[in-house]
Amino acid sequence: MHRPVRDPSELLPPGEPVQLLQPDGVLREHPEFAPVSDPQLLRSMLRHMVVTRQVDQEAINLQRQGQLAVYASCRGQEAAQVGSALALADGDWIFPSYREIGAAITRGIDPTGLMHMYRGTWLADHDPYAERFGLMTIPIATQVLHATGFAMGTAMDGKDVVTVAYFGDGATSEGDAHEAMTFAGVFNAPVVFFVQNNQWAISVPVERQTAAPSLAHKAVGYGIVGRRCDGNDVLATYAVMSEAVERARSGGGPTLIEAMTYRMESHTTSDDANRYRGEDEVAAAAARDPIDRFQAFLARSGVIDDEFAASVAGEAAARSQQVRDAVYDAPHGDPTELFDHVYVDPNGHFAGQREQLARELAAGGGGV
Amino acid sequence: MHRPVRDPSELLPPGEPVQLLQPDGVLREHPEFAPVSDPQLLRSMLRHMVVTRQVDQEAINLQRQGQLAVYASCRGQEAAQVGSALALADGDWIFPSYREIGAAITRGIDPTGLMHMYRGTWLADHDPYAERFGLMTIPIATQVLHATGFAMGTAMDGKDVVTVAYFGDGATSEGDAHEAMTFAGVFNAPVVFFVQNNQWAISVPVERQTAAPSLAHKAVGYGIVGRRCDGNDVLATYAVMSEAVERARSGGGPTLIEAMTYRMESHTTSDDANRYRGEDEVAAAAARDPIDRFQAFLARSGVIDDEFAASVAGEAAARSQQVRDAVYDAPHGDPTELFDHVYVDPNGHFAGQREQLARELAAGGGGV
Amino acid sequence: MMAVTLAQAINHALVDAMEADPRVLVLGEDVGRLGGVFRVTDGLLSKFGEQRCIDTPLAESGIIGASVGLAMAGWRPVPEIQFDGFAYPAFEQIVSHVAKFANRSRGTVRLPMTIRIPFGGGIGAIEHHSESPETYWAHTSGLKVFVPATPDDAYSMMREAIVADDPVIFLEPKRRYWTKADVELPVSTAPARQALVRRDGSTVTVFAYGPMVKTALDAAAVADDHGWSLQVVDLRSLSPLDVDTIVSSVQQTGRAIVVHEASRTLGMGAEIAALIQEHAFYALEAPVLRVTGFDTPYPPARLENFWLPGVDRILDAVQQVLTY
Amino acid sequence: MMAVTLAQAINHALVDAMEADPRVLVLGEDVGRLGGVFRVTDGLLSKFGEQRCIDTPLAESGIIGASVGLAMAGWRPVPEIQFDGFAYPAFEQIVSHVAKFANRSRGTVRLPMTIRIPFGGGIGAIEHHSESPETYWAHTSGLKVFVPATPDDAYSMMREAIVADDPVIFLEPKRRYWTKADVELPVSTAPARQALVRRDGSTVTVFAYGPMVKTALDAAAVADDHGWSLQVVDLRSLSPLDVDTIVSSVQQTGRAIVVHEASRTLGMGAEIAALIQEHAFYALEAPVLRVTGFDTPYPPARLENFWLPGVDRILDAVQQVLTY
Ligand SMILES: Cc1ncc(C[n+]2csc(CCOP(=O)(O)OP(=O)(O)O)c2C)c(N)n1
Ligand SMILES: Cc1ncc(C[n+]2csc(CCOP(=O)(O)OP(=O)(O)O)c2C)c(N)n1
Ligand SMILES: [Mg+2]
Ligand SMILES: [Mg+2]
Repeated sequence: MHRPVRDPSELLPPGEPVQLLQPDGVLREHPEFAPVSDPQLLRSMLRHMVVTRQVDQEAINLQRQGQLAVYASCRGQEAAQVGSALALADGDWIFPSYREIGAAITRGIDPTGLMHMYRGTWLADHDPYAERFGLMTIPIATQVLHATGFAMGTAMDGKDVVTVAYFGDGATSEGDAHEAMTFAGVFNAPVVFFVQNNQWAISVPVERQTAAPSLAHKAVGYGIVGRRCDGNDVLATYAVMSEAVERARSGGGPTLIEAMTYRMESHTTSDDANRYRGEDEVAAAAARDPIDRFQAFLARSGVIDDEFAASVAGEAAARSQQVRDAVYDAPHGDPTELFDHVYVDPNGHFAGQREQLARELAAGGGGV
Repeated sequence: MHRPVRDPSELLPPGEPVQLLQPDGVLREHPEFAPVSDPQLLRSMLRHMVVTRQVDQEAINLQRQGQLAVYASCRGQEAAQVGSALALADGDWIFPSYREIGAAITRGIDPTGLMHMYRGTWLADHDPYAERFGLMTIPIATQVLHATGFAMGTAMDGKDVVTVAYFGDGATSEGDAHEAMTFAGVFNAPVVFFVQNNQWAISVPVERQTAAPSLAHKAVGYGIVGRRCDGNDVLATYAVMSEAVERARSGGGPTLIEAMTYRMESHTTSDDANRYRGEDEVAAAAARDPIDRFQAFLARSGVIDDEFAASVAGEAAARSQQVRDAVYDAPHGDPTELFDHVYVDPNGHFAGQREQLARELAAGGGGV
Repeated sequence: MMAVTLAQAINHALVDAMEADPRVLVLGEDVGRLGGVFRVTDGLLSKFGEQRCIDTPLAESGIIGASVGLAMAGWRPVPEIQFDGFAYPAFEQIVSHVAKFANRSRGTVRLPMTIRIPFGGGIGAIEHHSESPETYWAHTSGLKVFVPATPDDAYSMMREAIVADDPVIFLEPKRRYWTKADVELPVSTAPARQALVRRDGSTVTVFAYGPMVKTALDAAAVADDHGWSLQVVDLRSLSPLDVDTIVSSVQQTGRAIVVHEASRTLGMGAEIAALIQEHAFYALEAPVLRVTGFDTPYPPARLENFWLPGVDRILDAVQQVLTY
Repeated sequence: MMAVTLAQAINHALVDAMEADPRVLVLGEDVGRLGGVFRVTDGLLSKFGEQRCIDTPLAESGIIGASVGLAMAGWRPVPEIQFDGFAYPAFEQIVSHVAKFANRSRGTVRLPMTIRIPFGGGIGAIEHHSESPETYWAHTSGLKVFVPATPDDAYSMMREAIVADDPVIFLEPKRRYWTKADVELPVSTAPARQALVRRDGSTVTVFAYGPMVKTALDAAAVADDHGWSLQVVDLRSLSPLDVDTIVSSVQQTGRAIVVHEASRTLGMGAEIAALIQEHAFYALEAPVLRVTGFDTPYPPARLENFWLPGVDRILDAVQQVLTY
């Protein structure tokens, strides 16, 4: 379960985040990492990114129309989420925060279930075991420990499973992130800590989260490998994540990856980012858009043509429409379900409380 | 309040812990640090270490005789505690764990008050403001945050105060230690994180706390400076601590110091270390005893003579006797004091509960 | 006189407290540049600067633990926890230190902290944003727990909490943040330790606090139509509780119900029922009934109104205590 | 039959549970090489190896959070928190996740965890080692809270907790760890949800649990001399509570007191008093009185016996309910 202490130079992130594709859509040489070249994979990267962006936009629209309680957009983070999730094998697990719609879509998960969480139909609505995708987690950084424990568990079973915890730059300040990386290092768990550094935790910029040279530098304090990548570069993200996943899978232990990206929207639909950040900054980030650059690259290199672009656009529209249809005015379930799942073997007084609710419902009470 | 991001090479601890005095009592050259030479200071180092050891032994005895509920010995850690505490100015503050009897003695604090905590006369028994020494803290790592907040507070007041948090190797795993160093880095607080790595957290060896190359390597993840010293070498500890205190004092921000030492006794008097560690290990540590080596050095260099040794022995005996006299069969106070301090403006029903206790006392009830 | 919302009243209280005492500071996640997710700390950063309005890293134990240190250094911190469900990472600092320091140190170290926590449901939020954790705090000796229900009380009780040398958990009824009232600020209402009769009545006493005071008053209005005269008592402070007012109200009415959003088991209703039967045993004509959230986790947004106590559930309980 | 202590009974239960189900594992601080500070996990490391008896880093949120992940991976974790006062760093993981996962996931993700916590005072310990935090857990929907008082129950209830698919907070009455009884192991006592009458009596019912059951029985023995016949009910499970047994006992005796170490305000006594007056209003001849620790932080060791409820405080309450 343990491993020898490593040389710090192995653990520290090299100076610059790995970038393989420049913002202008031109490839860039890297001494260590090469971009994938399989056209199938390249196309699927683009497809997931485009679908994500449109479903994400649809969710924002739905929220504006009062259909969702709130929504946390991943606009601008599509490369980080799609690139990282594509580097996983089918049996690998993801433990997300609340912003991982892109990772979910990449894994083939119907986003409707996740939208029901944002609608408030139920608190969560997909089967983590079927999807190998944990429940979206709101208390910051808590899921990082679940991922670590899960990875410890699969490793003890000798299963070929790599587990990934997704979390934000702000989340790295919480004690739970620290304890998770501490445990993972000590037990050499097959887990990847994938931090999307989108520069903001609501209104707090990452400089206010830590004075560290980078978030990836935290790795050395846990005896795990730290890496950085341009999180708006799907090729770099895929390459760095693939290396980390391979390390975990082969018993080499955890990796902390910091993917440099940007949160294009407000924190959630309840937030107004204009209160705390300037338009310049947002415009600069827009110029580094993950989809534009990748699309330009693929078009120029002939991997995609207009037909493909049209088919992707069609799929994105269809998926968004599905989400809209499934969520719009979706009824809530029977409120007495609130008593159904809390315990396998419910507390005695549940019966009385459930009856009370049933009586109130019969009398036409309550409800949004 | 903020400072620019630093180059990681400035923050990482150099390869080997700083050692200025070898276990055989011979000085050793160091490229960066020099031993103090002021004979007055050297003698006072020895005096505090010897007094500490004897008071510590007396406390163990008192516990064996049922006079203390429990006691956590600092035997073997005298150089770390005395060397670090002596590097502080009078107005500087210490936030201790429960094992800092040596640091307390060095600061001129009457150990009796601290012993009353271990006796259970009261929960704490000294005035932190008078002594600039926080209350001994039992919940692991929680005091590290208090130290950070305190340092933020004194800095805002422009006060010339450096604050030191003492904690153990095990404590570095707790979320609170992480959050404290995170805050300290971000707010550039004048605080020193002084970790006594005594190799054990009760029965858990430090290798089980982290896979990091060293505890000091954690510093880079907070953008603060990490340093290591031989914590059984009072000269090295003093030198490294002095540098850190000076850094904090001059606005250079926090330092994390890992002092390599060894817990010679069981974790506390309730523990039996034979259950989990071998005699060899303890014997090897004994050969690195902090007092022996320093005494040998001072004697050889003529800083102390037999007369001084005798006077120190006399002082140690006297201080121990004082502790014994003050603690032995010390009566507890009036139990109704339990209602006196909880609130400035006590809750209404306190009156009734206090009366109930008074009635019970009048009837001769309760008491150990 | 001007119409102020409950949120604005707290904002004014913070401004006035910070002007009155240069040692008062606020800290927390997003309290500075953003002015808080509910805008309760709006304007403090520009008015008082970075040192007295501190955007902290995202770490609640850090916020409270650092506040302990700041208090020891002579500051008077008003930390904010962004939502009820996010106080839990700071539970150890609150319960083992904030609550216990004064006693531990024989009164030498007092921690004059006011921990602000927006709490409760009814705003259609996602999970962890609608918790009613008051039992955790009110059961913990060494803390005071204040819960205003109206803008004037929100102002006055906040001022009182900040000048108090005892640590106060200040629970802000977030679904009433936008409740307006005409108030002349500064205003000084009754001390927090005093429960207030918000509506006189003779048939049944309804005890409530925070968000449920309005619901209780709404129920009382409807009850009138049934010929039931409800006395509504606003508890205001959950620790200490104003046992005298509680008991004397029941001595008048002989019947009582307690309303809160928190789950029933070991909610404030348990304590109040226990106190009433202890101190007004012979006055009671019926058991004290509890009108509360159910003993399940807080529900999803679309179901919250089925879960939360409302006028109907209160009137149902009134009918039950009347038919005893 | 052999004399086993309560601590040994739990140790046996762990061994037997781990033998019966290869998915059961224990983890925590010092549970392995040391066998736990109370030796409750003694021998597990050598018997079951490093993977099923895991010495963890010193981080309670880590222990519970990792246990959530282990449970999701199909293990059945039995994490230990070394002392009552050190569960607080894990409060968020317990309250926001362990308690809520099953409901959140519509029953898809069950967390069959048994969180062991030695609790309560009376052993002359230093601060934070004598807390009675049961209110925090019993108020939290989604948790079960078991508290054995005797070695046979300690064994049987631990086995029950471990096989249960609901998360259980298992509070071990540390001052009774060394209490011996002749028990044939394995033993299966009544299900935990059932309160048990430990001593029959007709004058007053005394409700107790964990460490206070013995104290209540001691009081009952002394009460005999006064001609008072006390019925002692051991609650065993604090969540769920066995309301039927509680109510039917009071229907027999007409008088009740509740004993616990935890502070009075919002202690279990509040809930039980509230339930009794609700369900047995007309049977009550006197208020339900609470015999508890005071509403102050737990005292220093030398004063704890003045603070803790003892035989005298119980008899005083008996006298009070009898003179009503
Ligand atoms: C424990 C906890 N504290 C506070 C919050 C409120 N909150 C929700 S998201 C957020 C910021 C998170 O920032 P980051 O980790 O960078 O993730 P991002 O939202 O940028 O993806 C905060 C403070 C929370 N959900 N949980
Ligand atoms: C939050 C918390 N968890 C557990 C404990 C129990 N405990 C007391 S000391 C200790 C080990 C501490 O080890 P370390 O930090 O290395 O300090 P040392 O005792 O070696 O000085 C533990 C686990 C505690 N006091 N507080
Ligand atoms: Mg972010
Ligand atoms: Mg140690």
